[in-house]
Formats: sequence, structure tokens, C-alpha cells
Amino acid sequence: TGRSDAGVRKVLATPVARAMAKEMGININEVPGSGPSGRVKKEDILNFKSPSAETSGRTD
Amino acid sequence: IRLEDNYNVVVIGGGPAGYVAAIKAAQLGARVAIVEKGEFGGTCLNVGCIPTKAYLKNAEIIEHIREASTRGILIDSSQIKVDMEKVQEYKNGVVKKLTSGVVALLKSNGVDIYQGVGKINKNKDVVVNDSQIIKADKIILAGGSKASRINIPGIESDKVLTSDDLLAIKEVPETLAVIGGGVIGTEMGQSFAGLGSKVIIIEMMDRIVPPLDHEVSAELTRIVKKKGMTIITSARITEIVDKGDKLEIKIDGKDSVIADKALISIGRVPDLEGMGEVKFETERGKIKVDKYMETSVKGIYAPGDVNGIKMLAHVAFRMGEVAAENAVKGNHRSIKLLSAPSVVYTSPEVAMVGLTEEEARAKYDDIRIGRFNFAANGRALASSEAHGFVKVIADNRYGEVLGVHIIGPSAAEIITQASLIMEMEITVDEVIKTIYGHPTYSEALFEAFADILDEAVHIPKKKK
Amino acid sequence: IRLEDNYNVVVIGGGPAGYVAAIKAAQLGARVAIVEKGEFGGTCLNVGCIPTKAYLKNAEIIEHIREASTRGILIDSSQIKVDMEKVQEYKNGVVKKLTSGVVALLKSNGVDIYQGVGKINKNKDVVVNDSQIIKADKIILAGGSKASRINIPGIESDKVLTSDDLLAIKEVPETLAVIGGGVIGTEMGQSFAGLGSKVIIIEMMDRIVPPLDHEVSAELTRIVKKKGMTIITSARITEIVDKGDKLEIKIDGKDSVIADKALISIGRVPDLEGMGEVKFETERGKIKVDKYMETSVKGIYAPGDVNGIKMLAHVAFRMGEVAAENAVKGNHRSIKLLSAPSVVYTSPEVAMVGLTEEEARAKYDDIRIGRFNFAANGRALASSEAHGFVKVIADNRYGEVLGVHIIGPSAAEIITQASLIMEMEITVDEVIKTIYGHPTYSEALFEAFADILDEAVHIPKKKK
Ligand SMILES: Cc1cc2nc3c(=O)[nH]c(=O)nc-3n(C[C@H](O)[C@H](O)[C@H](O)COP(=O)(O)OP(=O)(O)OC[C@H]3O[C@@H](n4cnc5c(N)ncnc54)[C@H](O)[C@@H]3O)c2cc1C
Ligand SMILES: Cc1cc2nc3c(=O)[nH]c(=O)nc-3n(C[C@H](O)[C@H](O)[C@H](O)COP(=O)(O)OP(=O)(O)OC[C@H]3O[C@@H](n4cnc5c(N)ncnc54)[C@H](O)[C@@H]3O)c2cc1C
Repeated sequence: TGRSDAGVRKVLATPVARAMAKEMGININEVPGSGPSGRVKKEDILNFKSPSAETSGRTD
Repeated sequence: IRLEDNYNVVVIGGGPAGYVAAIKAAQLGARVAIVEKGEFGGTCLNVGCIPTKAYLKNAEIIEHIREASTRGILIDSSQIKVDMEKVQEYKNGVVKKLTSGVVALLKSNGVDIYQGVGKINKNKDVVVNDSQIIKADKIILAGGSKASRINIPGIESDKVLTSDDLLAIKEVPETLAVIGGGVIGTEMGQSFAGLGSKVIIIEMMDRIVPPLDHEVSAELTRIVKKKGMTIITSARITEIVDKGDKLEIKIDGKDSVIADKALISIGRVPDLEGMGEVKFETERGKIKVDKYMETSVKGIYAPGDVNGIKMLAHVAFRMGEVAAENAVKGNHRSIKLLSAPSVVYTSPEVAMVGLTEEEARAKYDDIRIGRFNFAANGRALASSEAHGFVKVIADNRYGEVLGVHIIGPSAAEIITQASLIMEMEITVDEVIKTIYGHPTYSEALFEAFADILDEAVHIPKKKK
Repeated sequence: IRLEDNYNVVVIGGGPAGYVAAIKAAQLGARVAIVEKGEFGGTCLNVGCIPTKAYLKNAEIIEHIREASTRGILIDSSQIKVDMEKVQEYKNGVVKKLTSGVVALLKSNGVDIYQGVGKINKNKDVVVNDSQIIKADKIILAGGSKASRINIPGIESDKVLTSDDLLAIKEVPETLAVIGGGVIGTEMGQSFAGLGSKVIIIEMMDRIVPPLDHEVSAELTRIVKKKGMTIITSARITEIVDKGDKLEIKIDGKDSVIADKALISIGRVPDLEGMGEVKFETERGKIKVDKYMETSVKGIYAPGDVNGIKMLAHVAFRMGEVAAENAVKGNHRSIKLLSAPSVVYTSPEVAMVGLTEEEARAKYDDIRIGRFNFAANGRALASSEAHGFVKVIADNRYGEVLGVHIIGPSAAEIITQASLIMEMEITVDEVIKTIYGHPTYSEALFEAFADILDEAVHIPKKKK
């Protein structure tokens, strides 16, 4: 039997990663984690953020 | 020259980087050999971390004895005598225990041991003592480092000692000049001051242990001076004159220092003997490595002091581990040094991890600083160690911890916790959810964290 | 009786629970008063945590002096004399510094101080010394605890002392019997053994400090005995006979113990004087509280020893904080004690947090245990402190840390890190990503964690 709460399972993330994701408006559930047991770390948030931020920020 | 054997991994050098790499590789299933030209355990166990700490512990004990009467412990005669032969003997016993432990660990993991000088030849085989060839899929070159000498006239006097020499000395010099007030110079200076030498530290920069946070270095200087050591900063030595019974150390624009012996502790340089016939990219004598610890030559890794990135034993441990994992399983694990602390084992101890205040201000625009003095810490007061402070630097935006600086009792132990906090990216508000045992020195860390949020209970309310 | 003033919060008792509650409430903007009948700082600062640690430090120093010659430090005459008046004086100085610090903190936060006995009347006002009434929106009753006496015939002899009495003694008893080998008994026993007493611990249970993990208690027993203390376990005392110059302590089925003084350390009971006219639900003399620290009477909170949940100063600190937050802002913060460690400040120190092995086995079906002995720890060897071990218990399924047990150097400090790991729910594999400074005692913790995953480098390979 599948678990009904699977979709809202709290993602493993470091406190710093959580604070950053919140402030940057990133849905932390979408960020792939690089830490042990897939924990999302600061670096993952920064890597996740920067591609889109760069494209949106660039005008040329 | 005869072909001895084939291995998945051959490690050159049996210091912290090398022996850990060998054991790790073996744990991962590789066939491993290790080559050591001296004693297993390398600099750290034989003439570095461990012997210095044995000496410093002696200095600490002597200090306790001298101060015991303030606490009501009276000693008939406080004429403490140091039997340097016995001090040596104790130290050597400790070293022996640990180095033979390393050999036992290597054997228990099935690592083959070769005693001799290892050099890499053109075919990327390892040649031991120019007589045995051992073939390797991967080589880990962990040759470590040795004390550097500089070009001061007169430095070749046999009264000018390296830390290796000083650790083997059988008599406490009456006066000891320490040339170079870095970590090693300050530690050795303090241990010999404890053992009875008059110690004069001569430092080129404007303060001792320059990489420390400014405030910490200032506090260390204050305490060390109070204990009777002399510190001369911004001092350029022009000449060392061996006058037969004494040394005269001439300093540009300042009075000369007269001493029985001098310790030269101005840094260490990689030991590149193991390079043999292979050409690596180097930078000022240090072997260049990438984040996988691999050198410019594919299949050869160089963890530890030999790459000069951060010459510390625990860094060498981790680099050795990372090199071994990548050598055996292919490059996949990067070295991360964020949480690597630096410690000065003076009394009081000094420890830091992360950025100094100056560095943090340069990199972040909104930092907060929390501070707590050991003068208000119960355990420190009860133990006559109520000096120094904890300083925590955090980014105000996310509450990320950027640096922790401690001078005071148990700093070396407390900093490992700060390392964990930084490595695990625990924010300031989270740290203070933990219940810290009372009375502990570590409570000072807790209070410094709470201070960042203006929530410390044991700090008087600040005037706004 | 005259009405003195109105407050948002009135705190009864100025110990760890009370003074922290008062300061926290003030920090949150409340108008706060605190009532104390004795000295601020309560049991902990005046006759508990702090004075005992000052004494234990003396014992440690004396031990260092006695063992110094093994390290080459020779003392002309090792006839160490203890000047108990001076020992007292030093201890009292430390206590004074800390208690006046508490008063200064209260004042700096604008807390009004009332000196006297506080009691709650029927209208839920606080009456001080039966003469002043102070009105409060919320009351925090933090009356703490006092030593319990049991019903043994002869216990009323003036040679039978509480810890309060023993800490005020001006002469080291030749022989000291310690009735009750819990934390306080074992600590006090060891400090007086250090100061020169012959110490005999008499414990009812089958081992000293029964809440400890079995193995740790066994190791502590072994070490303490080796240091010359006598331990009698499973001992039921039937009578204490004051023979004029000596005490005879009769034990069911065993030889009597003859001693000059006896310490009675069989536990502590809440001090309920502050209850006054209000009826709280209690359980065996302890005030019942919910997770918000609120009693059965709405608006009255009871943090600290008075509720008897876990009689430790750092637990009292946290309970005081939680009570204050809930009193000021409405019940919202629950007490969480998971990360609260317990420490025995013997030499070596003993510390634990979380579950013992027995408890973990009962609760989880798949646990793993990691262990590292200080005998293989470099700093411990260099410091002549290579005894004891670290034991980590983890759930194998999620890598959750369930308990950490340490006997050995710096255990009190290292355990604060274990508390943080548990509070932050850091898993075993994550802990070992941190780089631990070398050489540190804390490396033993790192190795014990690595051992859980069979990844420890400094532990010989296990035969499968
Ligand atoms: C006085 C002093 C105190 C110190 N205190 C501390 C401290 O408290 N904490 C800390 O973290 N660090 C300390 N250090 C630094 C620490 O010792 C080094 O960072 C650490 O030893 C580096 O490890 P390594 O394995 O890279 O090199 P090394 O320890 O130098 O080991 C290299 C080994 O390789 C062998 N070797 C070299 N070339 C060859 C070859 N061609 N063939 C065979 N064998 C070879 C050497 O004989 C040696 O055994 C101290 C250093 C000194 C000098
Ligand atoms: C010998 C000994 C050693 C200890 N060592 C440690 C240790 O190392 N670590 C540790 O964590 N814990 C230790 N403890 C336990 C620790 O002291 C207590 O857990 C802690 O003091 C509890 O704090 P509290 O504020 O609840 O109570 P207390 O500290 O007992 O404070 C209560 C205060 O309230 C006052 N009071 C009581 N009733 C009234 C009233 N009606 N009106 C006015 N004032 C009143 C009392 O005078 C007292 O000052 C030790 C205890 C003892 C006895």
C-alpha cells in the first residue's frame, strides 16, 4: 500500500539551505540534494538558483 | 633491480596522509602497498603534533603546580625540577605506542609494507631504495614536508635548531630564541617556557600567529607575555652570530637578542624526493592537485603537506581519504576543507574555523558577531581558567555561521563542535535549541551564539 | 501586610530555573519581580554544580602533581598539604563572583528583587516574608530542591552531613563514608579522596551511578577503585551508630564501615515552601507540570528541580526559559529534553545523552554500536589520560543517533557536541563528513561514529 503523504514528505535539507530557499522563493522539494542521504545543502540551492537567475538577468 | 609485485594502489609516505590513504584504499577492496623511508606516522606522530602536545602538557602541569597554592594546595617545596631525559622518555613512549599502532593498523588491513625511499620512475612504477620495483595502477604520493631554512647569514650554526632537533634535546636551554612566531614557534616557545627556559619570540609580521583573527592574536599575545615570554614583532633578522657560548641574533633597527639556542620555525616545505623521474606541475615547491587530489599526472594523487594547501594533520587525514577513494573508485569525491579547524595548543588554547572577522566583512555585507567571555563561565572560574573568549561570526541574512574563534579553556575540543555546525550548515537559531550541559566550557559557545540573536541570558542587557 | 506592586510575572526562587525565567520574561518585555529567600544562584551556584567542580579541580590538580614524576617533572617533596581554609576561600570567591553576576544580570534586565520567603496566597498573589504582597498576572514557582534524609536509625548524628555541610567543612576528614553512590556521592567522594580522605562509597543498587550505561558504570567503578576508593554495592544500611569519635555504619549482611564523617547523598526532594495556600497536583512530593511547565493551577508555572523531572541545572535553565516564554506569550513552547546530557565530573569524566544500550535494545530492533577507546587517542596518550571510551548507539534503519556514552578526558565537553548532533537529528554518515582537529580528545567521538559504519581508520579491521 502506497503512503498517501509521500507528496508532502519533508525534504531533508540543512537549516542554511532552508533559509536560503525560503528567501529566494525556491521550492526546496525540487532541489536535488548532494549531501549524505540526499540532504539538500547550501551549494545545491546556489547551483539550482544560478542558471535561471543568470538567464533572466542577462539582456544580451 | 627486481620486480617485486603488482598493486592497485601504492602509497609513498607513511604519515597522516599516506597511512590513512593506504588503509582507506584497502578498506575499499584494493591491493595496497605503502613505502616509508623513516618512521610510520610521519612528521605528525614522530616530530610534530604528538610530541609537541606531550611537551605542552608538561608545561601545563608545571603551571598548575605553580598556581596550586592560590587554591589551597600547598607543596612543601615548589622547586620543580625537570628531568629532561625522563621527559624525552615519556614522550618517546607515547610516540612509540602510536607509531606501532599505525603499523598494526596497516597490517590488519592487509597493506604490504616496504621500508625505504620510494621514487616514481618514468613508467610510473615505484622504485624502492633503487632496488625493488613495485607496479601500481594508481600511486598516492604523500611525502609530506620538512622544516625550511632561510637565507640568514649564520643560520648554519649548530645552536640554531629545527623543531625536530629541539624535540630531541636533552637539556633545557637557559634562553631560547624562537625565530618565527607561527603556530609551531608559539607552541614550542610556550612548552620550553614551561620547562624553564627564558623564551624570546621573534616574528617578522606585526603579530604572532598571523592567520588568527586580530582580536584573538592580541589576546594570545597579552596572555603569553603575562606568563613571562618576550615577543618581538615586525622584526627582520639580519644576521645570526655564533659567539661560542651564545648566539647573537641581530635584528634590523632593534636590539639584538642573545640566546643559548634558537628554534627556526618559519615554515615548512614539501618533501619532493618521491617525485623521482616524473614531472608534476608545481607552484613554489608544492605539488599542484585538483579537488580530487590528483596531480597533473593522471593516476598519481598527492594528498597532505606535499601539496601545501593547508599543512595540518587532520587535513592530511581527509586528503588521504579522498585521494584513496578517488584512486580506487574513480574521481568522484571532492575535498572540502570548510570545516577544518586550526588550533594552537598554548595555554589557554586557541582555535578557529572558517573566516576571520576581517575576511567575513570583506565577503558579506551584513554580518553579526556574538561574543562571550570565559570570565563569566562557571566551569572556567571553578578551574582557574577564566580568561579568553568565544567569538562567533554569522551572516545576518540566513543565520549561516561563517567563523568561530576561541581563545580559552578547551578551545581545541569546542572548535570540533563549531566545525560540525559549519559543515552541517546549522543556523544560529538552531544551535541554541540544544541543551548544553552545565557547568561546561562549551556553554561559552552557546552563549556566544545566543548573543548574536540578543538572546543570551548570561550577558548583561546591552544599552541600545 | 501591604500591597507592594503589580507585575506581569513574579518568580519565586532565584536558582537556575528562577533567575533564567526572570531574565527571559524581562527580555520578552514583561514587568518582572523575583523573590529569593537565600542566595541568588540557588543550589547550583552556592552548594551544587560550581563548588563541587572547584573541589574536583583541586583533586585533579593533586592527581597531576602526584603523577608528574612519571612525565619527568620532579618535585622536591611531594608532601602535598591541603589548606582547607584556603580551599574554602577560593571556592567562596568563585561562588561570590558568579552569584553577584546573577544579581547584576537581573538588575541589568530591570527585574525587581525581593529578598525573603515567597508564598502564594489564596488569591494567587505572592506574599513575601508574610508582610509584602506582590500581585502577578503569572507566577513562576522555582523553589528548587533540598537534600533528602532517610529513616535510618542514627542518621541525626552531627557526623552525618549533607552535601551542603560537607562543602562547608574546614577540615578534611580522615575517613569519609559516602551513603549513596549517585552522581553527587561519587563526585564528592572523589574530591575528598583527592584532598586526602579515605573514602568508602556505600550504594544500595548493584552499581554506582545506576542510570549510566552498564559498561560505563563498570569502567568508572574500575578506575575509581584503582584510585583507592572503596565501593560497597548492593548494601542496605540498617543503623548508624555515633561512637563519639567515629561513626559505625551497619550494613545488612556485610561488615560495618567505620568513618569519621558520613555524607548522605541519596537524592533530593523539592522545596515546596513557596506553594503557600495553593494546592497543586503533586506526585511523590513533586509538583506536576505539563509540557508547557504549567502546573495544575492555571497561570502558575513550576520549572526546575521543584517538578523533579530531571534534577539538573541545565535542564532547570531550559525549563525556566520555556516557562517564561509561555507565561509571557501564552502556552506555545514545549519542553524538549532529548538533548539534555548528564555528566559526572569525576576524573576521568563521565557523560551521556540519550538512551543506554539496554534502553535502545528494548525500543529499537536494529541498533548498531560504535566504539573507540581513548587508549588509541593521540591527545589522551600525550596527556596521560588514555583511559575510557566513547560508545555511540544508532538506529541502523535511518542512521539516527540514539545515545552517546563517554568515559574519558573531556567527556563533559564532548557530550555537548553529541547533544547537538541528536537535537539536530544529524545522521551517523553526516557526522563523519566533518573534519575533526588533530590531536583532540573529540576525535574519539569521530572514530566511534565511523566505527558504526565500519569505516573507522584508527580501529583494526574486524574479523568477520
Ligand atoms: C612541530 C610540529 C607540530 C605540529 N603540530 C600539529 C598539530 O598539532 N596539529 C596538526 O594538525 N598538525 C600539526 N603539524 C603538522 C602535521 O605534522 C602535518 O600537517 C602532517 O604531518 C602532514 O602529514 P603528511 O602525511 O602529509 O606528511 P608527513 O607527516 O610529513 O609524512 C610524510 C612521510 O612520508 C615519508 N616520505 C617522504 N618522502 C618519502 C619517500 N620518497 N619515500 C618514502 N617515504 C617518504 C616521510 O618519511 C614521512 O614519514 C605539526 C608539525 C610540526 C613540525
Ligand atoms: C552537590 C550538588 C552538585 C550538583 N552538581 C550539578 C552539576 O554539576 N550539574 C548540574 O546540572 N546539576 C548539578 N546539581 C543539581 C543542580 O544544582 C540543580 O538541578 C539546580 O540547582 C536546580 O535549579 P532550581 O532553580 O530548580 O533550584 P535551586 O537551585 O535549588 O534554586 C531554588 C532557589 O529557590 C529559593 N527558594 C525556594 N523556595 C523559596 C521561597 N518559598 N521563597 C523564596 N525563595 C525560595 C532557594 O533559596 C533557592 O535559591 C548539583 C546539585 C548538588 C546538590
